[in-house]
Amino acid sequence: MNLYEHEAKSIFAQFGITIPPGVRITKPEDLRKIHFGFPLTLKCQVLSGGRGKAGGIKFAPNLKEGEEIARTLLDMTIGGSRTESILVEPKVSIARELYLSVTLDRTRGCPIFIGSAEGGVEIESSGKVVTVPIPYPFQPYVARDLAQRLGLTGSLAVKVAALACKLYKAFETLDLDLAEINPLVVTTGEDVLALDGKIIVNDDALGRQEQFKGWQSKHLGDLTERESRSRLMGLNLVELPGDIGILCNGAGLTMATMDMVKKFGGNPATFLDVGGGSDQEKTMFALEIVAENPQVKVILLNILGGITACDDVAEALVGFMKKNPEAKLVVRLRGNNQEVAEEMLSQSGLKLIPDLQTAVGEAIAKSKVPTCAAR
Amino acid sequence: MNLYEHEAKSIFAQFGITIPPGVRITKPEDLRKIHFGFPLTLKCQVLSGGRGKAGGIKFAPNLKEGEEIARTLLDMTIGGSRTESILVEPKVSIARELYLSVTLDRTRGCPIFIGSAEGGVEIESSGKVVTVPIPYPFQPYVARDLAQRLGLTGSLAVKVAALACKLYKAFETLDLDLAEINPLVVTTGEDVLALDGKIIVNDDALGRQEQFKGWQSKHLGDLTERESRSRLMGLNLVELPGDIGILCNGAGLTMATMDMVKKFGGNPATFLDVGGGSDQEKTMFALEIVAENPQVKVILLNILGGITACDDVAEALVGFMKKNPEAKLVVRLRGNNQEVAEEMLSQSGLKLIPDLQTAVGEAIAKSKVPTCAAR
Amino acid sequence: MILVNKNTKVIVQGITGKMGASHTKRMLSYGTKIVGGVTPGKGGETVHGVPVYDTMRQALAASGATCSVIFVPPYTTLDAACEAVDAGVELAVVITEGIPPQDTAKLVAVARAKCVNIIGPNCPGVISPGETLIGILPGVIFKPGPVGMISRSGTLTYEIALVLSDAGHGQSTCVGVGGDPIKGMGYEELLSAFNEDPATDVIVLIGEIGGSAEEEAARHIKEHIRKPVVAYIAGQTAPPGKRMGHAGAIISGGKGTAESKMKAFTAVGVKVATTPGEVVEMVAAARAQSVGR
Amino acid sequence: MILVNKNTKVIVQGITGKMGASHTKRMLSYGTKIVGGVTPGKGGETVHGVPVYDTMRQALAASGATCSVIFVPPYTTLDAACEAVDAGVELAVVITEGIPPQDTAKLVAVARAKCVNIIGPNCPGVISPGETLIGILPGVIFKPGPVGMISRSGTLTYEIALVLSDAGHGQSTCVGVGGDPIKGMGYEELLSAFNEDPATDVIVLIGEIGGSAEEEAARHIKEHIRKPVVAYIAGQTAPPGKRMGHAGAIISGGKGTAESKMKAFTAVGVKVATTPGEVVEMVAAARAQSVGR
Repeated sequence: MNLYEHEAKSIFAQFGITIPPGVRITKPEDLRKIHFGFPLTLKCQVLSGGRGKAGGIKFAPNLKEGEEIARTLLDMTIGGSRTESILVEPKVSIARELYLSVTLDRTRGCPIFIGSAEGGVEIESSGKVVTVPIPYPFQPYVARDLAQRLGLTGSLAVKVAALACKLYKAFETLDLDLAEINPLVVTTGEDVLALDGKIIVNDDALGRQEQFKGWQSKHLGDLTERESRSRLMGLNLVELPGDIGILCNGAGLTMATMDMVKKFGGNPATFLDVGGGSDQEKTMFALEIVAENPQVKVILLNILGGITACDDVAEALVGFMKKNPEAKLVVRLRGNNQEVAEEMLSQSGLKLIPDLQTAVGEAIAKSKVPTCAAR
Repeated sequence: MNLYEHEAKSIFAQFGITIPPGVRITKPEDLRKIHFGFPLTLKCQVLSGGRGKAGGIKFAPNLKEGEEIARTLLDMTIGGSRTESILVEPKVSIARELYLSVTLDRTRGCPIFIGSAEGGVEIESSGKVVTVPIPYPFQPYVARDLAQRLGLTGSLAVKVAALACKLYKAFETLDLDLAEINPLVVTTGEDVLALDGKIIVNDDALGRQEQFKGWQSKHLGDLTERESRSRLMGLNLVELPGDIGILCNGAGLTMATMDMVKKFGGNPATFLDVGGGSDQEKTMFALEIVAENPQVKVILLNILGGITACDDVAEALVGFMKKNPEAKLVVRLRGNNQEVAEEMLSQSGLKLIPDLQTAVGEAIAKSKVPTCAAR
Repeated sequence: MILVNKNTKVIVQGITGKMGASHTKRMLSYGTKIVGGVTPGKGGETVHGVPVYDTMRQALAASGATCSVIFVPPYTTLDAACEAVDAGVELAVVITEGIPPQDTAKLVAVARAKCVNIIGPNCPGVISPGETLIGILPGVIFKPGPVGMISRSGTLTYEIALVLSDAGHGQSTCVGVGGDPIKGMGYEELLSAFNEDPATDVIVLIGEIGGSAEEEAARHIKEHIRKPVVAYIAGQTAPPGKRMGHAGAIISGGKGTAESKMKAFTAVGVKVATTPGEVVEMVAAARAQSVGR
Repeated sequence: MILVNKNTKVIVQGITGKMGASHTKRMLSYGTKIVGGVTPGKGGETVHGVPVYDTMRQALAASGATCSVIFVPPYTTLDAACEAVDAGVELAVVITEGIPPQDTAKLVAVARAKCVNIIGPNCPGVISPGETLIGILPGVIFKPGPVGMISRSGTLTYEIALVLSDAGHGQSTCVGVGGDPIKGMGYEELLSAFNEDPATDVIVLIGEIGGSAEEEAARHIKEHIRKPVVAYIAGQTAPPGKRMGHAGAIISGGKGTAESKMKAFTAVGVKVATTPGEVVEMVAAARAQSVGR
């Protein structure tokens, strides 16, 4: 779950990291109540990246222009994510910018600090990136090692190390996937503060992080309406520009099915993993949400029974066909109780195709039939 | 730092461990405001052990007898520790008693759970004691292992394990030397609760445990007035029944000096470790506090200079002799600047004895001189 | 075969749960030596004839098991797996999905310090066909043979095993390493194990988008692996920035694409299939060649 | 000699502090190879000519040191010592007093997992007379010779070394293990090290009341130690229930008395002295006898 900048900053503050003073506004007029003195920085609160390049950060020299800017910013949508509010901050006198984050490193299998002596830029493109693996349990020396590797010395090294300890503490305590400060600013007064930040909370940990209870529905970001609904049902739906709705059990199998559809000339309209169990309600929901998409000409269902019982899936299919007699379905089912499923499906006029490649071929063929005939 | 039972219990509650309802009273009349219904348990709040045997726990069948009992209990002193207050609790319907504690194990070098399926007794004398070392970092399975080794099963095992996790959490979070529940009671309703408890906070951790800020002076327990004053000055004084006041630098050397005094026929009156540094003020304080003790006929100062500079010690001695010209001092000093010290001392009429055994002999001889002549 | 065989004694952690119990039954019917189960507070019960213990220490002491398969809920998995490690298993197979990855990182640190192998989490488990099945894989799909399989996916593994088995290419051992970004055993140690395994002639590696494990595996193959490897990467058509089901399956910042992984494999001489059918063809060719040698 | 010799390269952690700086000077003048110091934020400075680094990783990389001596404040000692362990020292000598014992327990767990030796905390350090001095012991008291010393005490060690040196019984190595209840190296591993050390003929063990380490050492001596051991226990007249200076020096629940420890040693043939003077006599006797053999 991505957080808005202002949320990330309040978490930083909660863990003792200095942030600039700031006020969140949702109407241009709110600007009149802010007494930081101009110029002010106005920042779109969106869940996507690339905000700066998209023009989501502006400097207001005075109130009149500020209100104008605020109006524009509040209307923006960046990377599919609508502006939720504007964060207004006074300008900070910057002596130096750094980059600092904590995230998990797949290769090492542990959290790492990522730092750069150059902040404010795309970290991937900076040549001065330093990574330091964080042993378990954490001790502050790791943060000092980071500061030293960044080339920092003296009291600045000590301050940055202390801040990095706090950032790690937030990362661990709140089950974050990413805790990023960019830029980490050294002011002309040698204070270090988080001028901008990004926090991603681990989705699997939401059930134990009381602090984020109920946040998920407001942080779906650039998901489509159907993707959002699926997410809240615990299903992973990704909508794509094609016309073949793909439903499978298992992420790898779903991707492989998509890949085959594409390879043999079709165009996937959905990636939808219905998961491991044979929950009829979930399967039904999945079929309905794919069918809802007006782009979808044909649904390719590919279930390889391991845990999943084919007859349970068949029952969901029979129910779905009753409600949607015009839907075009290609069904690949294989696994437990396959014969029972075949019998059940045949009564609904559905053929059970045991071979994946054959099913993919059939789905592509059906998708090529002109739309008027398909529905 | 030993805590009173009522303090230990409020810490248990703070960490989610169930305790019986209870009210602390300091006057017999306070009993009238308690509405638990009789009979009530009245328990002396003292810092020493052996309270039960000493008659510090009584059951009051009604208000009249209760007030009488309270009056008696409030006047008690057990093991040198005066009753601070009385903890009043309703009687609990006990199905079973267990013992549970967390402490540090010297041999293994790690914390351990100690448990017994028999509570309420002297744990040392129970044959059913189980110890389980606690690996770092802690995981709850260790507590389940303890419950299983205690022979507990089913939901009781689960409840006791959960409680043990909380006890460990308190132990680690608050830097305790001991977190003990005795008895841990299983009620007839199968609740588990801490009927009595003992907590010792590690003295060296007091500086980082905000919760106990300022507690030390109220928790000196059975220390004598001079021992308490020394403790608050950061000096370790133990008063003994003899007449030779012993001051040394280093715990081992102080004990060894005591042992030699005793071996050669003398009687130590104090164990006083003045520590490693050559702090004149501290040495002065140490000399004064030993001299204050009317039992002390002669002071044996034994300083082996490593870090300690002999001349600094000598300066303190010269100052002390000026203020206390009648004090009998035997000075063994050896180490850095020994010659300078010797010179300084001779001007105060003090002889510097470099050999310990000789100094011990001299101190004993002086202690045998009849008191009237010695002062 | 690697890691497990018909003599491997297994404890099921979370055996009294719905999933634990049903898969215990499946594993038993496959022939797996399930010698005990653990559920705190349920010690003394039995599940499909298997004795249940309160703790792993008890279970191992009573059974001599060296392996654990874990079906406990995600937030208690770290605890359960650390218990298995501390009790002395050699291998813990973590089936549970949805474990916060920082918990997994902690588990990996604890297990590494004690030299215990972890498979998973969020994985289908491991099977040595005809010998033992530890996890939730459908046993009937797998046949004994000389193909070693390593996969980040569950059902896709079944799909490929199915077509391989149908074409007469049985498997020595199949290991599902799981779809999470942080995990126990990875490609490299398993590739090396198959490389040393006399029962394995060809290795099939089933990867997917996200991370750089496949690129690292390619380097490892170049340096250390002599046996032929066939790779398949799922997600060739996945859009960037979207999590494709698995927590680990995401292309971010231009990194972790199927293209990059396929290129890395091709560059070190690993055959890369684009469909399950091609995996079969490439395995057949590799086996024919290795017989020819 | 054991543990350290004239080639041991040492880093001083907390070198810019008052105690760190003054003992660096003393150690240097003894001839100890102090090759660097560490104080966060003070990298680039020098203390008595010794270069100061910000981190242990830097200090070790620059100097090739294998040993660290720690003078940092008690609440930051766990951090500093873990840094030393992680950076790769073989031995860390923790002088700091007043460390909460749970911190020490954590340090011991971390160090054990990496097979790093810890001496202390709350200890005077270690000296191999004429070779190197690591800690705060007064070098002038110690003379080279064949007596190995292990002690829970500081100044008492100096007292006994003094009378031994005066009587011509120099020392191979003296190790102050520290007065805390939880500590790094203990009697048993050091007894074994002296037992294997060709430069050591007699071992002097200086114990005190509290705990059961001496009783365990007696068992260890019986089973593993061939060289003569002379023991001395401080606190023969200490009252029960009172902490005698050291955190670890307390008789509680009737356990940890000097009597019990002396009895345990006597029972396994270890000579037990009751005064420092007797230690000298017993060492002399043991040396005479070993020459006779």
